[in-house]
Amino acid sequence: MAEAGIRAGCRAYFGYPITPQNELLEYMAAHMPKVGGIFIQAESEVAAINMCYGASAAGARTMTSSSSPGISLKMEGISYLAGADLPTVLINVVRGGPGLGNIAPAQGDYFQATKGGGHGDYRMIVLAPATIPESIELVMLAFELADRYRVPVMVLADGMLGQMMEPVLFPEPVDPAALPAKPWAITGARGRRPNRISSYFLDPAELSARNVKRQRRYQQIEEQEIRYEEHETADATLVVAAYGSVARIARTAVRMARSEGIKLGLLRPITVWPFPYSPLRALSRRVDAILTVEMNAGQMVEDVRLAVAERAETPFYGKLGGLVPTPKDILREVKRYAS
Amino acid sequence: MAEAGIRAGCRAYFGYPITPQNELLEYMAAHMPKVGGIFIQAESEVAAINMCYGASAAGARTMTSSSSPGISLKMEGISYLAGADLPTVLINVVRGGPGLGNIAPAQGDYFQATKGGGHGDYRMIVLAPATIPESIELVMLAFELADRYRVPVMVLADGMLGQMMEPVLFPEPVDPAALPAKPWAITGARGRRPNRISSYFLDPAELSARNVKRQRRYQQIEEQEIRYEEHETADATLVVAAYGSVARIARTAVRMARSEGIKLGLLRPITVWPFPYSPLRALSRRVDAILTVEMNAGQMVEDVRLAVAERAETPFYGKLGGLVPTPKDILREVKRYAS
Amino acid sequence: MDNTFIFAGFGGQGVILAGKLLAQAGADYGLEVTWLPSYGPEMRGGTANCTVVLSDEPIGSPVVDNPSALVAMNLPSLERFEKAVVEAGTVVVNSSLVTRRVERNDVTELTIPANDIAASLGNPRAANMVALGALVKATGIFPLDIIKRAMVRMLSDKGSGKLIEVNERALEAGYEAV
Amino acid sequence: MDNTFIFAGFGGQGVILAGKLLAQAGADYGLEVTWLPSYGPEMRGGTANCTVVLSDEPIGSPVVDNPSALVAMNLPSLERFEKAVVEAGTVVVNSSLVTRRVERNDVTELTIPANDIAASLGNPRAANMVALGALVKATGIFPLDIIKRAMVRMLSDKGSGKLIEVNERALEAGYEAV
Amino acid sequence: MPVNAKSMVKVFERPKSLTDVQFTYCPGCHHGLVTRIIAHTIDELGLQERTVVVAPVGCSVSMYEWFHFDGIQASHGRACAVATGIKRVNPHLIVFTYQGDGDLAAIGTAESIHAANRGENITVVFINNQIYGMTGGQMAPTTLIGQWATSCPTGRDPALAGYPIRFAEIVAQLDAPVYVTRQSLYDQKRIMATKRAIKKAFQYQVEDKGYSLVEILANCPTNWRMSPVETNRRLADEVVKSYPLGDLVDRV
Amino acid sequence: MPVNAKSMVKVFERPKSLTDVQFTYCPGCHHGLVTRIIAHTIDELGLQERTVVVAPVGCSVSMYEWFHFDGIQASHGRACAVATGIKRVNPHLIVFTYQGDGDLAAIGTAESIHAANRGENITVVFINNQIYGMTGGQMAPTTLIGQWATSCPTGRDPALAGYPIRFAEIVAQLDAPVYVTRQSLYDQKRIMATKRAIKKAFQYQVEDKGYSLVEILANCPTNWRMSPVETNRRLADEVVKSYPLGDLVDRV
Amino acid sequence: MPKGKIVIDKERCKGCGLCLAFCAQDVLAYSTEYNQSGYNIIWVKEPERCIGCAFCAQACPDIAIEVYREKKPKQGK
Amino acid sequence: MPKGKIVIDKERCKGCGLCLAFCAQDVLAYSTEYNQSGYNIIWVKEPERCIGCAFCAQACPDIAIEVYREKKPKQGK
Ligand SMILES: Cc1ncc(C[n+]2csc(CCOP(=O)(O)OP(=O)(O)O)c2C)c(N)n1
Ligand SMILES: Cc1ncc(C[n+]2csc(CCOP(=O)(O)OP(=O)(O)O)c2C)c(N)n1
Ligand code: SF4
Ligand code: SF4
Ligand code: SF4
Ligand code: SF4
Ligand code: SF4
Ligand code: SF4
Ligand SMILES: [Mg+2]
Ligand SMILES: [Mg+2]
Repeated sequence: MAEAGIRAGCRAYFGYPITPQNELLEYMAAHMPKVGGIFIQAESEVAAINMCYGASAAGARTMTSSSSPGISLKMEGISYLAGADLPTVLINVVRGGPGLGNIAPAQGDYFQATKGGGHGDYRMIVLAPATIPESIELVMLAFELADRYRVPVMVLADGMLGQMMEPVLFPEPVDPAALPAKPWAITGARGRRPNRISSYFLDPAELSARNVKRQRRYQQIEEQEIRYEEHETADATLVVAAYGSVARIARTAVRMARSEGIKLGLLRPITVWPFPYSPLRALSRRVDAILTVEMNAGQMVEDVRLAVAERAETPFYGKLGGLVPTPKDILREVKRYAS
Repeated sequence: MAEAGIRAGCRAYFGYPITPQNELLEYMAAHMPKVGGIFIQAESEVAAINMCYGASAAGARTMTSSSSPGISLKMEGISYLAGADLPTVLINVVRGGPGLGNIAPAQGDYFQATKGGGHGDYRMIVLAPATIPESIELVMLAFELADRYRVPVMVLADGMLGQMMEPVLFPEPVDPAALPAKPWAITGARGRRPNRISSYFLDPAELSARNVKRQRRYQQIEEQEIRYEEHETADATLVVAAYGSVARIARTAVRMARSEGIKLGLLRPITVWPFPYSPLRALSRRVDAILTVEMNAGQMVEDVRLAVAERAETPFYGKLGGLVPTPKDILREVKRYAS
Repeated sequence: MDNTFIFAGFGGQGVILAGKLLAQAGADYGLEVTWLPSYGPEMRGGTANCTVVLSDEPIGSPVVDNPSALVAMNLPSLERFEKAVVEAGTVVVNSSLVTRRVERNDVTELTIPANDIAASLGNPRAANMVALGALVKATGIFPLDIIKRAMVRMLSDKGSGKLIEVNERALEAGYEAV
Repeated sequence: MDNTFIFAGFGGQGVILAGKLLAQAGADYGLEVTWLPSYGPEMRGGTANCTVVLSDEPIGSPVVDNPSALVAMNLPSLERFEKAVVEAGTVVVNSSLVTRRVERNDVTELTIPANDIAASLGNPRAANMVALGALVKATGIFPLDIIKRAMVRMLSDKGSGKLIEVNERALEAGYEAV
Repeated sequence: MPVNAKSMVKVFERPKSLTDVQFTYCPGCHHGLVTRIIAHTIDELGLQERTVVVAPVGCSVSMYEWFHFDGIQASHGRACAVATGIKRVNPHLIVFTYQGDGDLAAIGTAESIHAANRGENITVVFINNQIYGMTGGQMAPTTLIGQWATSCPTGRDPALAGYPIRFAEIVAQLDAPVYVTRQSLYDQKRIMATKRAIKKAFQYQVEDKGYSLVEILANCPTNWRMSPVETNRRLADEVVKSYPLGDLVDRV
Repeated sequence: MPVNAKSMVKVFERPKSLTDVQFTYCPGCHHGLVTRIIAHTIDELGLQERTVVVAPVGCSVSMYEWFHFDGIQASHGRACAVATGIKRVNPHLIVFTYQGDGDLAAIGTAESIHAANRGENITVVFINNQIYGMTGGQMAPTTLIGQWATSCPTGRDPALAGYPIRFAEIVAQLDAPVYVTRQSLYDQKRIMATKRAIKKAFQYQVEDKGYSLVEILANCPTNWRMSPVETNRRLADEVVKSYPLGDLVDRV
Repeated sequence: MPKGKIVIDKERCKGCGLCLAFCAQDVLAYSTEYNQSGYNIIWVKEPERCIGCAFCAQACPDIAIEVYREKKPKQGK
Repeated sequence: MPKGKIVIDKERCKGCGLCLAFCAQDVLAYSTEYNQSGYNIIWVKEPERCIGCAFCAQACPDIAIEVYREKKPKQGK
């Protein structure tokens, strides 16, 4: 993912060590200098996100990464990025929580990522890869979207993806110099009026206007950027909804179910915000149940239920605390609704 | 609210100045010493929440308060409190966001408070008062619930409540010495085995067990602690759902609507987590529309829609950036659905 | 019927305090009250206003679309709120700083040179009290004494005891000026 | 059909690395691979294990209910995973530390005194390589050379070049010991 | 009374680097003074086209609106981290932070110290007015012993709230900073000295020398509850006793 | 070979304040040594029934499981704030934090300095091993110039990553701390001196004197990639040059 | 003594009194005037005493003062 | 020289070698044994040379060593 960042033209990385994402930081430490980029190991996650804020304001493609507790510390900073319309790519390699928890894979930060763990009305685009090759792809995409919409974009991975090894093919690197100019960036007010980056608008009417404009951008994102994958849903009577690495485990469960004659399908949101409500809505009209499987106590399931609106059953199966469901676990659960 | 805290037996307050909640901190500075309590102006919100963590672990009724950006900084700490099963009362006097925003009243932190702005699977009980007298009442309740369930409890106010003046009657003070003992607290391992407060459980099975136990407590809270108020809903064909100070503005709108012959009612969640899904579900079976009004871009409306499940229309009316809807605004909006 | 007031002016003119005082006095007088400031900058600078509602029954919205009385301590305040005042409402204008007259003729206008009066009493900062005194007289909501007592208590609490006397005189002067 | 492996042992025994090496070699050999560690403590101490999947088609779940082969470097590992191994699977047991035998008789058991062999080669820490060598031989997934080359590359990248030779000999010794 | 341009020469004028916007500071507040001095310095060094102000959260929060150059508003305490991000990405820019004592020495302690320790090539202007101005007069880490504030209504008690932090002395302990100084503004001489210090700090940045800290003992008439003239007296008589003036480090 | 209890006397035994749980530290790690020294100190002072350990995030994260007294796990860097909360609420308790250099001197800079500045009556044990141990060997703020770490793979370059922070010196600049010292463990003499320093720090807390900091230069064989014996040599030969040993403040 | 002249921008003045305190020549004083922001502003009471030293302007936090000084066309001393 | 004796808890020993380096009497050495955790442990090679100084125990990070010393019943020096 670090290499994908560099290839996406990222030239400023600020991070703070935390398992399970240290390899990413260490990769940046070793390789950023080689491409003339900036690597700083910040004094904390709070400092790191604020360095991103500065670097992004200065026009660079900027990135930080961390894991759950460290991401929580960035909440104020993320809200500032959103409030100042700054693009930054964040990677959260989610671990078991709450609190210090453990370093096992988990998905307990879905709400935080998709609903806004920071204060105020903001959204991040949240991309949830299921494989290492897809991680690469989505990190590249994250930089594109961040710049296009001037929003922070989060890649929501988990300990499994963070630590898994899979062979990958890297796409062609992007040349940062060839990227579209950012006329709003802080580059020195030479021959133009001063640029000002701020989220401070004392006058409620002015702040409201800014917010309304931003919400319109969010709406545009919802219209244009929803990504998801359907697998074996055409004839399905039962669908699993899962994202990230759980989705790939579920894929194996689909294969197992099909081999037993159960018409199981899989819907995998790739963008968890914007969330693919409409394909789920469509599915809800023709299947009996949509089983949401997450490595948490039930978070995405709320979005699934919003889409389904009680047209189908919407059971939930979750594993907590860093436990990972196996294909068998999912199959067992599926069978409870397959009769 | 500060006085309510002291009367609820709070003897340890840690805070950091931020408008609009400075009066609370200043009241604590002046009055805590008088009751032999602890007041510290911490070096930051991060320090403050961690002082709460320590003080609460040591057995005291503990409180902190802040406003949106400061609350975002507490996210890691809140997740730790939840993960270590420590009771603490937090007051968020929400202001306009995201980022620095402004100091006007807003409700942009609903998601953060109710879904978990910090990482991991945790919940806070979130109480949303609509008047100053109710604030007092709910602060007292917050301490009770925090201790009973060993969870952090947030009182979600806004700039309007934070700065409004209304006459109040204070309840009898609670004597901290008379409160039930906390056998789990850190008090020195004299004549007992050591007590340990931690959210660190390296073994996923162990962390999972802790989480499952906690989720069961959450379920119990959902069963027993939902609070809400219905106003003029008996014959209503149209209902406004609103919480906090918006609800009281909506109340005036109800009066205005009724005087024009529109059968408008009001449902006001007092606990926004746990959320009163079932009364809304019941209403959704007999009204045409439930209009959610919030001072944000639409947050609680998701919970309303979860409850309604498309059985009634669920339009949304929001004001952003610190703008406050007036009774007239709400009435105008209501009329769009009253035909 | 609710009595609803908006106090508006520059940050330094003490409109927030004047409103608070009115609300406090209302509460002392046995009324239900709400007071709601709408700051400009965090704590100071810019323009500021606050809304006070006095009522003999529980108050719904503390936000007011149409106040029954407006105190405009400067021109921008008058321009912003003049139109909102209810018919037959009251507008107190600080004529020391506002040179134009109220444009509507369905409201009662009171022009009070609040700054000049305050300066003549030796404290130019007491202009807010002058205006408040005038408002109390004009609306007749309660006797001036109620306000005076609330003011004495509030300033003593704040440790600003030395200002009590001049504020008292300012309230009286405003009351008389109507 | 997928080949699925679990390597398990104490934190310091290098099972994570051994699994990584197997995965790397698999990738070099043109297979689809996933490698998934399941740490004990952040980075060290406690028990550790990792799962490797090698396949000639895209891999679904990197999590494995029933491995086709298990490498148990100590007793707790054997106890934890023995039952999970598929029928007719392979179990490599480090007999330097594990005194008991495999209880099942529907799997192939290989007892290798990995620590002793490694110690005799002058580096007791290379026990993981001994076991890996044995596993490669026993399962015949690919030639030992593939593993060796992957090891050389990985250690050079890590700046641990001086360990290459002893590890090479350990791999061979394990391979021979079967 | 118009000025006769023939016989008179302008010896003091509004800096070019300032916009027309009126400061939102209270009457007599030293924030305005320092803002003006910085603007004059940027004028003199001809840096207007490449300077960036990092505004803090505090009374100077909207400072970027007053300058005729690029600006950014940083979250409370994090100005040095933000400045680091900007400067590293674009070393050609002249980047300074402007921070209050709450911002720099309380919530921003870590960011302030570590930027100094990394020797970021930035200029940090630190307004030590011993109080939280913007939020209405709470105790700052720099508040003097016994001083009244809204959050220590009986005066700062060191047994409960600790001692005034001498931040310049802490930064002077580090190896990287090239210039660390403490100045004030209570008389004409100090104003001139502050001007020189700020100019030196910017000059060093232009020359790529590294990190500078200019701590300035300032007033807050509103929250000290004194007239501006009285605040100057207090600075000269009381405040300098806890915070000795002068250069602590000048490594160039 | 059993010991003959008649003719032999036990001169070194496992401290009573320790549980039976095996440390999770790597072979030869000084963390274990300090943990043992603290336990012996608590034994000697008879404080077992009122001591509280505040464990950090770092290799010593689960330290509370090793002691036979109450304990709490603090979020990364915030141990001093947590300790403040506990001690203020219950001053009878003897509260110490135990923190690594990443925990105390990077992310926890603000909390560490402000607790010291308030003079909280706590004991801070600071394990300066010049590396992030737990997360696998990244640079710490205390890493020496030129030292290799996974996040500075070509050695720490002060131009990019700043200089080793001498935290004891910073804390010694403050008015409140009563005892600030730097010790090490590379030979028998240093181990004894560290033992005395830790005992003094706890003694002061018992006597309500105030805040103490005991910084200990320690090793990390795993991430330094050296044998434990080599690490001791490096501490004695290299590390003490950047971090002079001895008492910096002893105000009692 | 050179002859000076200052111009005060009334709308910028906040009446803080610092200029007055910094002027060693007693040129300035409070007026009886209030500006649009309600501040009691300063006026040049004794213009002829002004030496154009700019102490007042340098002390003014709101840059309400501009200072001019008489040109001295190369006179001796 | 007093006579000493040490007892090593094999399962606690991690084979770090610090005790060995701290013992001035060359009492200790690496054994050929591995404990259950897989560590190559230390053994008391020359027990008779031990003087019970406890340097080894004080240096052991895992408190794997207990030290005993011969009682000296009030002999004159
Ligand atoms: C995270 C956060 N915490 C607190 C605040 C509230 N706040 C605004 S300014 C300020 C401190 C102002 O004091 P100082 O930094 O000394 O600046 P001054 O106003 O005195 O110049 C605080 C605490 C905030 N905006 N954000
Ligand atoms: C908020 C947060 N950030 C980062 C981490 C990851 N982390 C765990 S330990 C550690 C640092 C360990 O270094 P140090 O404090 O020096 O202790 P040591 O392990 O060297 O004793 C870090 C960064 C975390 N758990 N939480
Ligand atoms: S509050 Fe104080 S620091 Fe802020 S502008 Fe007013 S006088 Fe200046
Ligand atoms: S990683 Fe280093 S500091 Fe941590 S236990 Fe191992 S040797 Fe000790
Ligand atoms: S220029 Fe000098 S003499 Fe003239 S008014 Fe200003 S301070 Fe006084
Ligand atoms: S210093 Fe400036 S603002 Fe203050 S009184 Fe003089 S002219 Fe007015
Ligand atoms: S007690 Fe002393 S002599 Fe005996 S083994 Fe230990 S260090 Fe060596
Ligand atoms: S010091 Fe302790 S752990 Fe290390 S080798 Fe000696 S006995 Fe074993
Ligand atoms: Mg200040
Ligand atoms: Mg360390």
